[in-house]
Amino acid sequence: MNHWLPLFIAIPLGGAILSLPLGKLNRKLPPWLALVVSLYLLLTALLLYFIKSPEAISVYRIGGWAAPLGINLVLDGLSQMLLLVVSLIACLVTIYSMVYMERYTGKEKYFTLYQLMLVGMNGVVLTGDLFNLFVFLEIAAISTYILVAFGTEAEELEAAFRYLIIGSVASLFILFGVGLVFSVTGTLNLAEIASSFPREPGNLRTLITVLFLVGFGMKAALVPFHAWLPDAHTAAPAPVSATLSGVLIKILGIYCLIRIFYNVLGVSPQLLYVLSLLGLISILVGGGLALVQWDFKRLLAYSSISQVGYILLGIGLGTPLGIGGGIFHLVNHALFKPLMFLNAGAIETSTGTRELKAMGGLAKKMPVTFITSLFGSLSISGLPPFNGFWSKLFIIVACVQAGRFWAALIAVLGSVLTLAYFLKFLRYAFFEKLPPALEKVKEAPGMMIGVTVTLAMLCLLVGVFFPYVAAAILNPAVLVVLEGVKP
Amino acid sequence: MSGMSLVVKVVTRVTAAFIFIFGCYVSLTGQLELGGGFAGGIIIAVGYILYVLAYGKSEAEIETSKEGAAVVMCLGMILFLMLALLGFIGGSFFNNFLPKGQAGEIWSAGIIPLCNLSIMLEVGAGLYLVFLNFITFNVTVREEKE
Amino acid sequence: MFLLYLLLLFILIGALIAVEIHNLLSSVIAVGTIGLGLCIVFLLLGAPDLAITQLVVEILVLIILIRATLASSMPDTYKGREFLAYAVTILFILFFGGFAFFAFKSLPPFGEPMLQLANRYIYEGWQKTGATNLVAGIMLDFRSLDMLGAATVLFAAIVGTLVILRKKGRKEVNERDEPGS
Amino acid sequence: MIVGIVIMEYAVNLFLVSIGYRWGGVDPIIEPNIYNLTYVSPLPQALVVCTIIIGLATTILAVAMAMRIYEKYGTFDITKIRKLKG
Repeated sequence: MNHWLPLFIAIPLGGAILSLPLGKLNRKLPPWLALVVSLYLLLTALLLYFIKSPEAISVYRIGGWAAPLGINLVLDGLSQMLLLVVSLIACLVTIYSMVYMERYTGKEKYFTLYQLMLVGMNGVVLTGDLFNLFVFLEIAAISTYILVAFGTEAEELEAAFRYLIIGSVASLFILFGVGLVFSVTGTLNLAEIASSFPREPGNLRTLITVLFLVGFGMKAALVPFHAWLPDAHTAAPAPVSATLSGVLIKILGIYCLIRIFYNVLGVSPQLLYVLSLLGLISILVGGGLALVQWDFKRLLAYSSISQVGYILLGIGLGTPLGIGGGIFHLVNHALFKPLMFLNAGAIETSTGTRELKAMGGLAKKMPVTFITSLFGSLSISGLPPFNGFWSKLFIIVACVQAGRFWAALIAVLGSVLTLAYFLKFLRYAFFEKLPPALEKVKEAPGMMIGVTVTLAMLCLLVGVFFPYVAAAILNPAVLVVLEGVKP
Repeated sequence: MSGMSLVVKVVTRVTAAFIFIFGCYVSLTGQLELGGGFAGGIIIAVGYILYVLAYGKSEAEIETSKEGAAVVMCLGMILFLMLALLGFIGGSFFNNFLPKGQAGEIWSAGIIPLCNLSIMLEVGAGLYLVFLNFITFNVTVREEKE
Repeated sequence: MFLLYLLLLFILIGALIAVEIHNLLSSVIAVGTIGLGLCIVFLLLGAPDLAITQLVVEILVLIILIRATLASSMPDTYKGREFLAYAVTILFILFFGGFAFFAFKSLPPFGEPMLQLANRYIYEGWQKTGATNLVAGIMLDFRSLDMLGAATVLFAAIVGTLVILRKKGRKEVNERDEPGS
Repeated sequence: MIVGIVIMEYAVNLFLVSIGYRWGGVDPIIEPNIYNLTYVSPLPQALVVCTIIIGLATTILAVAMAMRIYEKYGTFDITKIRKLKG
């Protein structure tokens, strides 16, 4: 069972490389190859839950070398949960892009890059080595820059270029931090750093903390560093923005923050305070800016910033309930935000526009998309019985328990903002009067509909069967994070 | 694009061979002395670039060499991955499954020379491919402007 | 040691020129001097492996950069940055530098690194891998996953240039079977 | 026309800054390996080879994007530049 771990990296990499020559032979092959790869990943990620207790930590030694000499792959509750989420979203998005990407040239290259992105994310989640984490982070980041620019129109190129600049600056911050950590501890293995890194506060520790915070904050698009995200999300093809918002910024940003601060360097109360403060600012700014957008992909992008703020707020509280809520919100956001982006892609495919003002009355023309959008919006706004309700409830209750009433108040306010801008989205897109230009609009193709319906059902099911999900998937992950908060 | 003057061509003919040999040498003796697949691959790519710049190539030739370079690049990458997977079958991912040999000889260090070889193929062909793309892209831009 | 500081100064001046100069081509050439200076610094620090990699990478980057610069035929227009931006930049550098200066005091001093892991590599490495070049042994045997990762990054970037320099990004409307734009 | 060039130049400047910064960022990793009694520590060198390669990858990608942007803004209508707002 341990032997499955490197395959999470090797299989998508093999798929990515094979896609190029196969695409030359037959243009139909690469999508199916990508589908097989992502189905395999999903199945193994699910099977891991049945053959291994999620609390147990399994370690795989690359090349048979023991920890400080070689690189380890480590699987614990948190990484297991994220593997499942990543594979699920990747599988659904692959099915969706088989239809959606018809409008672009160079389809096989798209699938190559998509699988390279998967390699990067799986590697980041699995690795137990600081420098290796950086390398995988770069794989994921570089393939994302290209995917954002996939249409090679001026707008997309500019967004991708901005993303590239900000992303490489962030990478340099992280690399600088990695170098500092290495020169202090003399090792790169995460577990060894955790035991030998000096616990007492000092200038060096502060510097390293700030470097990692800024670097991963840029990758996660927290508010002072969020400038790239709306452009990139708007410009990218819909499946890419779904992955970008659903899993990528969380893996590259939030997961790395959690892993490095909670499990390796150790957290201090000041750091927790800063994290939750950043979360609050993100909630407010993201929500407020989303309210004034008329381009619906851009609206969704700002909404992403706001929801990432919730995750960070929950994690920054440092209490079991808060961390549970934060991580649960991470999973939920990985379900409903891709749903919304894929719906947006479906609408864009059918109507050919992204302007909210130019559409309306689509509820009759695209009934399935309307229902799934309704599900997604209600879920993201935190209405029962959908999954978003539980996680937001947890975060707010945890705020109150921790005695931060103003934080709870802002969280509630953010929730209201979320509801407001999604009502705006629903109203202008689906109700109102049908503009004459859109008389001939048809429902999106069947495969795209199937994917969105699946995601919407998942949102509902996770909300209804919440206790089982929490027991099976969430608790082991929360336990891992809580390790770091213990004094 | 056309080639350069006769002097450049003659000098290139002599030096390009040396560059190729040096690139192969650097990558294949990576386990003994300095160098390795990356450096060797880039040296080989630079050698090809020099050759192309000196002699010039027609559009059609560029297209065919693009195809070839892409295939070689994928081949190198697959070889690297296959080495890792062979080690995986023999025990663990990237297991050094070949005999280690006497340190200091050409055939020593197990899979390291093979890894270097595959990286050399990937990097050399890939960067040559990138260069060819830059050339052809420039041509199209100029045509659009005129 | 003196030579090292001289070279570092040289690199610093090169970097300043590269950022501040108006002509794009000169700027690219200044980048080249930085890279070559860095190559010699690596050599002085006892890292010939790095030096050779840096050298060839620098040559390739220069070829590509000059290619791009010549192709885009950029005039020398330069819009000066505003004073405020300069002030903020300098303040930030001063603040960050001062902070880093104090932080670096608690690092192990230059030339006396933490050696327990390095010694294990040095004493056991070549026997276990059979490679006399320790760097190659570490790159491709102990930490081969890093190397696979780096090769993959390069692979991604190469595919990326192919994607970005495609002649046409989207298909025409009549090439698709779906309705819409 | 001028606006497009300024954007391009701005971008390339930033990009050069990022190159310049990268070497600064790499240097601390190399520091620990000087003047060891017998050998320098080989581990940081192995890491820096990886970072050099990653830097090369980022650079070629950035150049490709910059050229494409230049092509778009050099030949297309200038009033459409800066479509994206922060």
